[in-house]
Amino acid sequence: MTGVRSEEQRELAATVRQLLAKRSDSAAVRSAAGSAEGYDTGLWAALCEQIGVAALAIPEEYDGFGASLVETAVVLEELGENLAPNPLLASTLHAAQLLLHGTEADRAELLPRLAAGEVRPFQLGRVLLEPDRTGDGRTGSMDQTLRLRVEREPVEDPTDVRDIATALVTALQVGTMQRGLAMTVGYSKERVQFGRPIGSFQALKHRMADLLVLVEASRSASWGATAAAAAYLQAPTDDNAAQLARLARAAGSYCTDALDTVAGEAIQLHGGIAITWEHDAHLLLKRAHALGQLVGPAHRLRAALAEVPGD
Amino acid sequence: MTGVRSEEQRELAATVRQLLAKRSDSAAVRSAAGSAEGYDTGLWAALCEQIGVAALAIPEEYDGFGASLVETAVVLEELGENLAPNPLLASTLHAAQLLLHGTEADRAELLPRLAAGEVRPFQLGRVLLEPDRTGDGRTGSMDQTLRLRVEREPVEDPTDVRDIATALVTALQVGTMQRGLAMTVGYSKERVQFGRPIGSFQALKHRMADLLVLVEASRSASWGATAAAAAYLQAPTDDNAAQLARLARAAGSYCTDALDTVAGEAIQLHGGIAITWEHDAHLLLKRAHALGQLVGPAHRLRAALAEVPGD
Amino acid sequence: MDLELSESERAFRDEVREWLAANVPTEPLPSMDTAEGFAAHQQWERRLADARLSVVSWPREMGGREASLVEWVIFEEEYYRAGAPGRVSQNGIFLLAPIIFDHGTPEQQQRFLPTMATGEQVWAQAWSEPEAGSDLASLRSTATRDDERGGWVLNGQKTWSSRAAFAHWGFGLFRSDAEAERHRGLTYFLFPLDADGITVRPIAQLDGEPGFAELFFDDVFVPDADVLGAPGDGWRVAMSTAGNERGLSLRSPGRFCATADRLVELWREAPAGEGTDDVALRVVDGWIRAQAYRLYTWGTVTRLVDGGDMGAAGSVNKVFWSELDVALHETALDVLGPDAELAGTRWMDGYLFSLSGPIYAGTNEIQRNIVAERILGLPREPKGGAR
Amino acid sequence: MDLELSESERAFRDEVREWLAANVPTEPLPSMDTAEGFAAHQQWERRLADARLSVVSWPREMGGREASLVEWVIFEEEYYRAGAPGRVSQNGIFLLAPIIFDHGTPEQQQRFLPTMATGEQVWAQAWSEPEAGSDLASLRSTATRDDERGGWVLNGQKTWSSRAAFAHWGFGLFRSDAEAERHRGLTYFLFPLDADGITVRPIAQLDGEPGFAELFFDDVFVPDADVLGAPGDGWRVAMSTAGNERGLSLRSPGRFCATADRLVELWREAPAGEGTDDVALRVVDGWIRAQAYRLYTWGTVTRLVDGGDMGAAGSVNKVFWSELDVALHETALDVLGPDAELAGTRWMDGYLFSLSGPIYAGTNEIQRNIVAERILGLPREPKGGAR
Repeated sequence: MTGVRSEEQRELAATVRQLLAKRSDSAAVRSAAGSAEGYDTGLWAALCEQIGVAALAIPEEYDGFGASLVETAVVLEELGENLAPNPLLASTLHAAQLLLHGTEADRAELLPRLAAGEVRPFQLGRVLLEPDRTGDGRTGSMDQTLRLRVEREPVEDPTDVRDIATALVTALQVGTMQRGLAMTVGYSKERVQFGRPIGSFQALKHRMADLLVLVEASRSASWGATAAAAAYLQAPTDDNAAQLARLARAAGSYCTDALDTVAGEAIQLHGGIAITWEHDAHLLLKRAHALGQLVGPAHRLRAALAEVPGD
Repeated sequence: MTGVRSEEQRELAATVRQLLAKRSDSAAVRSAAGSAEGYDTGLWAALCEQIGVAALAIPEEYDGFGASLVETAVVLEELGENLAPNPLLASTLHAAQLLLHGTEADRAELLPRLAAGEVRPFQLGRVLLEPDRTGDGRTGSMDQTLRLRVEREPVEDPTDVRDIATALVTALQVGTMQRGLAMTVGYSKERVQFGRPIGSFQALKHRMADLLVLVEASRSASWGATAAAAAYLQAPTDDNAAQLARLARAAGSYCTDALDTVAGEAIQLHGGIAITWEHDAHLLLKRAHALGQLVGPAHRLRAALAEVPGD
Repeated sequence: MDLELSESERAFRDEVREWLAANVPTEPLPSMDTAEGFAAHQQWERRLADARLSVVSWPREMGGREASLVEWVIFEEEYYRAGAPGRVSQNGIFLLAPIIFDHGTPEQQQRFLPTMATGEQVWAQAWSEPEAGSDLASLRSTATRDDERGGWVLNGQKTWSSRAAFAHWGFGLFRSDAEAERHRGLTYFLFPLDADGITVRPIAQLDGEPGFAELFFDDVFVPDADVLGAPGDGWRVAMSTAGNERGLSLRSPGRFCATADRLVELWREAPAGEGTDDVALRVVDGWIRAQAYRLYTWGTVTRLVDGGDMGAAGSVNKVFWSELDVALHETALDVLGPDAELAGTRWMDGYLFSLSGPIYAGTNEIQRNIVAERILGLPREPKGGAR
Repeated sequence: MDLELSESERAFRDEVREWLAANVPTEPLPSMDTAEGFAAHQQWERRLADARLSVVSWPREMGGREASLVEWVIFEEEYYRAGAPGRVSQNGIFLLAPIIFDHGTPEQQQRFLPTMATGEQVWAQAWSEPEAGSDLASLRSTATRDDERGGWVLNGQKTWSSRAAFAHWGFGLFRSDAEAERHRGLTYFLFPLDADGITVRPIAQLDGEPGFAELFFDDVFVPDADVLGAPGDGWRVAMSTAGNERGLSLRSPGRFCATADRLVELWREAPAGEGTDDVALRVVDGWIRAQAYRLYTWGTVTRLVDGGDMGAAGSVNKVFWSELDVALHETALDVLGPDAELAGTRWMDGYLFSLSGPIYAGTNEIQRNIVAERILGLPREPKGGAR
């Protein structure tokens, strides 16, 4: 059943969450984004060594944990909520690409290194994730928390890798929207205007209620998509490919639109303070936009969904 | 300047409004829609004889008033607000078609009869307005207030006539949405729930405020479109045609979406009572849908707008 | 898309699927809001009951088969996927039965549930009043004690009573203590609609058929045996299952997935030019939302199976499915183009019906208040409360 | 599209159009939120003023040319159509000047308006406070009477002061009577930003540049000559022109039409595949809404010319243009695809700026309350009031 997380998955999420709470508060996120590497290398090392996040979806024969992409998605959701720049998405896509389309020699050479936490760039369409930038300190991107560079020429992604990417991005998106909603609800309980917390004004309450509906539905869609991605990576049959395509594109389209809405409403409901560099609302907004670019705009995903055979 | 109505136009609107208030209340609208002719022949005769509504846009040489389509639109807006079935749209389109594409013989024969109030069917795409149904008493349409029949085969409308039709339909749409907003605001002031008028709940107030913004913008767009239609009918130059195409399609697209929203919100804000046959809200809803079909769905109008040369 | 089912769940699904394939009428039944259609739908309930499929989750002795919650959702999915007839008994099965199970006496359970399961007795709800609407606490219809006869005398008016035009029994709240404050002093009554003093006046709906009725009560006597729960306790009794997971709040996703699938089919078959561009994307979007709703519902079901509690999640469901249903039908009308305007088409009827979704069973405005206050923990309004 | 203009209006339009064609810099100026860009924008104001185009509707002796309201809208349309630089003086010209004209002494008018017209002195607004936000009536910064020096002493903090990082003077409300109720006891002050006791702390915005600043007041002396209107009358003075037709409420449609036109151009030039399907329709929709806004504004202008009054129509405008502006920019980002993510593109900067539209100058929630209560006549909330 894809509707819930298992006990182990909940524990994994809690472990990651604790680590992030300890090591990656708002100031740390900013400092990581501004650092030479563009991410917190210490945090990444801890995630890899203490929890093994980069090894989760890699089979044991390649020094991985032999869990599944669902476990990776559990971690990505937490990372999305934290907003920290993190190489896990690129790392996982690299592994998936090797498992599905690599030679045995490549797999034997690279998968153990990826499992151990080696960071390598990965290009998706026109977007290059984790570009090499040591010493440069900047990518061209406005969003500094995803570490991406926009290339002039796209690569032709294999369809299955692209669908897996779409599914995994929804995990980041869901985490990011949870953060946005929590931030907004928290602010609206504290901020007093006209003698009462703004969260008591019915018009704003209803808007936040609508956001919750969006977040809940997004999470459900994302969990379905990542379960399908895990199933496909374990058994890349045609049926599983079609199922992955359907659920990933559906979830991708839904979550992209939902996160745009949540981020936009977060800005509006925070009022003036959201427009400042000091406040995390703008990190959310920029990340929302950048995530939407990784796997193509929502309407393109809907068009691609209409092409899945047999549905 | 298209932004306002002249003194004469305001008087025309007031005269029509008075006549409708006297002769066409809710019961009269229903009884007209259910009658053998499908409209109130006595009301139509009064509109033609006392005010000359069918003669407004017809040149004096054909026994018309030699005013313009703007005056016709003023009347259509009032008729839209009243919801009464009325042959003015078909009659005016017939006249426009003759003026733009008819032979002199046809014009000389038919325009004076149209000016005097003769009712003739007119087909627009697949929709036949004012089908002959004396003795039958039914058309196939769910909306009984527009008197239309859906034909299997479309006619090829000349582009200019279609654009004029689009402009004139927006006048009906604007009137209908004004009615919907007024109905909803009135109800929400009277209806008490949880110890206060529902119109005092902020969430509902904001929704009605948004409707007002839609209605205001729709009216402006419609007035621009009907002014362009009037200019084109008086001087059918290429420039005026392009201007008509731009403003009519823009207004048609905008007003169709806006009326759908207003009608849907009218139903929701009325609550249970709106779902009854006795209440006028459902007349509004059905008319909104039917009006949207006359000149094609909003997205088709947007696509057509993108094709206007030189813009 | 298949969720992972256990062996026995799969067997159950197959049985239901096969039975439906063999038994669902090929032609739609006439509208249940006509006398003829009502009878036809009653017969259909009888056939379901004979196969023990009318109330799968009920105890065997009441006509069910003690299906698990997962099986219940499976049943609902299969039912809608098969395009089976609407359930004329749904007010009774979804709204009333959970309350009779929880608060009814054994005698009441025996007397009412088996005939509900077979469709022999169809129940109408009588919640709203002309001046109350969503605000049940402001009900004005009265119940006066009659100690001599051992019961109560009802007076007043109810409206928006669905199915009442042809149903046999009704249920609703009446004010039995005029002194008590708004929520208190209400009692939950059951009454035959042909009782002396009850007048049923059908209300024509948007689609022209009398799906609802007004009920007028003029000194209607109800014996104590037909009071549900304790007198004066009606509000609590009624609310105790307001979030009931098998009722309206956990609206079965099968229905919307089936509608979305039919929409996709409609669009595929549309003549070129009708089903293109913008509309195509909205068709896909509707399908996506139906899937998201399905996954969300399965998540809720699984939580419930694991011993969780429905809580305010029912309000999230309600907002989601009711707006989805409207969107699916609106999109279908756009695919149909002018043909949608023809009276009596299935999509137009469905559209008009869908419009009541955000209104009934607690308006979506009320649901949003519940979500905002109970899930998000936002403060209540300073005064008055919720709408 | 041409609205019907009179002979002289056409002549005015042609003059403006030609001057702009000859004078608008071909390269965009650096951001006015940098020191270099601020200076460049000040120079541009000077050139506009030399052509008597910086404040066309003002009296001649103040630097204007007494243009009619219609001419003012024409100027604005031409200005944006030409892609001319943003107005660094806009706080002064749009927000403060109408108040100085209505409530200032002749001495104040002479002292402040001509230097505002030339851009020699740039004004910053100081409305919001950290704990007040949209709710101006709850301002806490204080003004204490100093009879000896003949003036007032300001203390407190203001925030979201746009342009304050580089501007010369500021204007804002301070509580001069602590006893008076919320709306009363406020006084309207003008003050040089380099006055003793004022600290300016720039706030980095979403786009990373200090468009806003916080202002800290520590015993800042302001002489009576720099009080605008009567002491204690600040709220009424500030509100008297809140719906001012040449200010933010009647936001010139030229700006949005120009943005919509640029959007259409962007889409036409987009590589195949980027600018198709859904996005195309949204591009058109943005263009349509800009046109509707333009027509609506012209309608309002014509009503005003005929002696009508702006009333609450400004609130309708505010909601409309601010949401339109966001939509136009969002659509542009979708046309651009991944390229939009590149830092420093014009559309991304414009998008980030557009997000503040629904927030500043009275949030759209406040505007919706005004529309609901003043235009639709809906009842006020039972308590507390509006947000």
